[in-house]
Amino acid sequence: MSYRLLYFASLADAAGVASETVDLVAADPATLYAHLSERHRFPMSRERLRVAVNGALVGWDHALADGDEIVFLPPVSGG
Amino acid sequence: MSYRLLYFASLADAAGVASETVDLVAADPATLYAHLSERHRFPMSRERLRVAVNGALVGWDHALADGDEIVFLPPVSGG
Amino acid sequence: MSSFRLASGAIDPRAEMHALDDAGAGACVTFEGWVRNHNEGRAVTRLDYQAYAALADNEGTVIIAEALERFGVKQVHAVHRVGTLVIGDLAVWVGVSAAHRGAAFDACRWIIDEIKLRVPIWKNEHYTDGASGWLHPDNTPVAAEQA
Amino acid sequence: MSSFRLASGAIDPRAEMHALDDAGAGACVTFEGWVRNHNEGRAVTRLDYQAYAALADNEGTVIIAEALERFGVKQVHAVHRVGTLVIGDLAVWVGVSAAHRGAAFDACRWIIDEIKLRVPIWKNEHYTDGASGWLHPDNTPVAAEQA
Repeated sequence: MSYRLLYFASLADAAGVASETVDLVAADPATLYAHLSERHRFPMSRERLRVAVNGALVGWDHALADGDEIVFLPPVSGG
Repeated sequence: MSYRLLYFASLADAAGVASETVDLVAADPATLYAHLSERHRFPMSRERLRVAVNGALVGWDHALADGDEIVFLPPVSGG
Repeated sequence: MSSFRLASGAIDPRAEMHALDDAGAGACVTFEGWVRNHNEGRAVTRLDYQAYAALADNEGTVIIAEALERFGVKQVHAVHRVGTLVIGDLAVWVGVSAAHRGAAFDACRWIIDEIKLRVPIWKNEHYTDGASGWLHPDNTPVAAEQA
Repeated sequence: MSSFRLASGAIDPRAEMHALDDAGAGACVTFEGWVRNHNEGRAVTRLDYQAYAALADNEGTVIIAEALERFGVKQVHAVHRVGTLVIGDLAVWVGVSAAHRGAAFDACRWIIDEIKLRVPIWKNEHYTDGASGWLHPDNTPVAAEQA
């Protein structure tokens, strides 16, 4: 399965890129985050984050499909 | 004693003038208002008004002096 | 530079905003009172605002000073129109700058409430049927209670 | 016309205000978030705002719709900057028009609270000592908790 990842804020700093395409097996965002967090040493545990797939917020057990765009959202600080 | 009166809103409509100078004996604004209310048929009792002398709010028992500028203030409706 | 004033011509909010500049301010809240096309179910065509200018300036200045003290905000500025206004015209403008938004909202709301309560300004509404009348602070007509 | 948008260039409040025009509105409240010269005791030189634009547009639009429904106001409009900002720059603008001022104040405050809570925008502060860092919603640094 191929996923498109967009990174923002501290996760982008940790990954060293703003986006990447990864090929790996992960049924849901929870599993995907576990893989990528180990790879990039993300500074936050999943409990602090929200996750969006294809532009909409979803649960961590959302079923991923090949080609999905996935964003892990750190706590926001706009305004 | 001579007093300068300025009238606003419904009191100006009742008096038919925006200002006038009156010569009469009135120790305080309460007495003065009683006189003028009878003369001009003001649409409000004194309890609904505030009174200012020479640009400052005062009590109804404030001692008036010759030449004072006196304003009876209807309930305001700015904003 | 915090202050209050009456304006006999149109209020320009962008010009008034400069009074709120402060490098330590992170929040700015403004209130604008506009002339509505209706009040108490009657269609309004225009308003006249009359003010007792000397006392209005004094009361307005006291309100500004009290707001600075009470809410710990950076800058406060307010302007109220007098004269004839039509639908959509800006009748009163209040602006507050502060370090944080909570104090800015609280102060701005308090100031417009106090202006409406204390500053000697009177509103005369003119209606589409040709009638007109002075209003009370709650926007009900003065004339009604004489009936 | 009520809406939300991200702006990559300077926000012009007077231009945005036109979205609030409504002949039935008697009150207009605006909030402006300005870049302050300090945060948490450190001197700030500039900010970078990063946004996940697709989701930010969606979330902002939902907030606007919720505000119209919840507060019964006339028009609601909000704009948030992205990119690099310096001290005094306008980071976010929220405007509400309503028949009466109570609803306008309540809606404006609720909207900025919700934007700060929900819209995917992140602030990176740069300090006079050359350091920088991403911030949490309460303006405390993300980096501190890693120490």
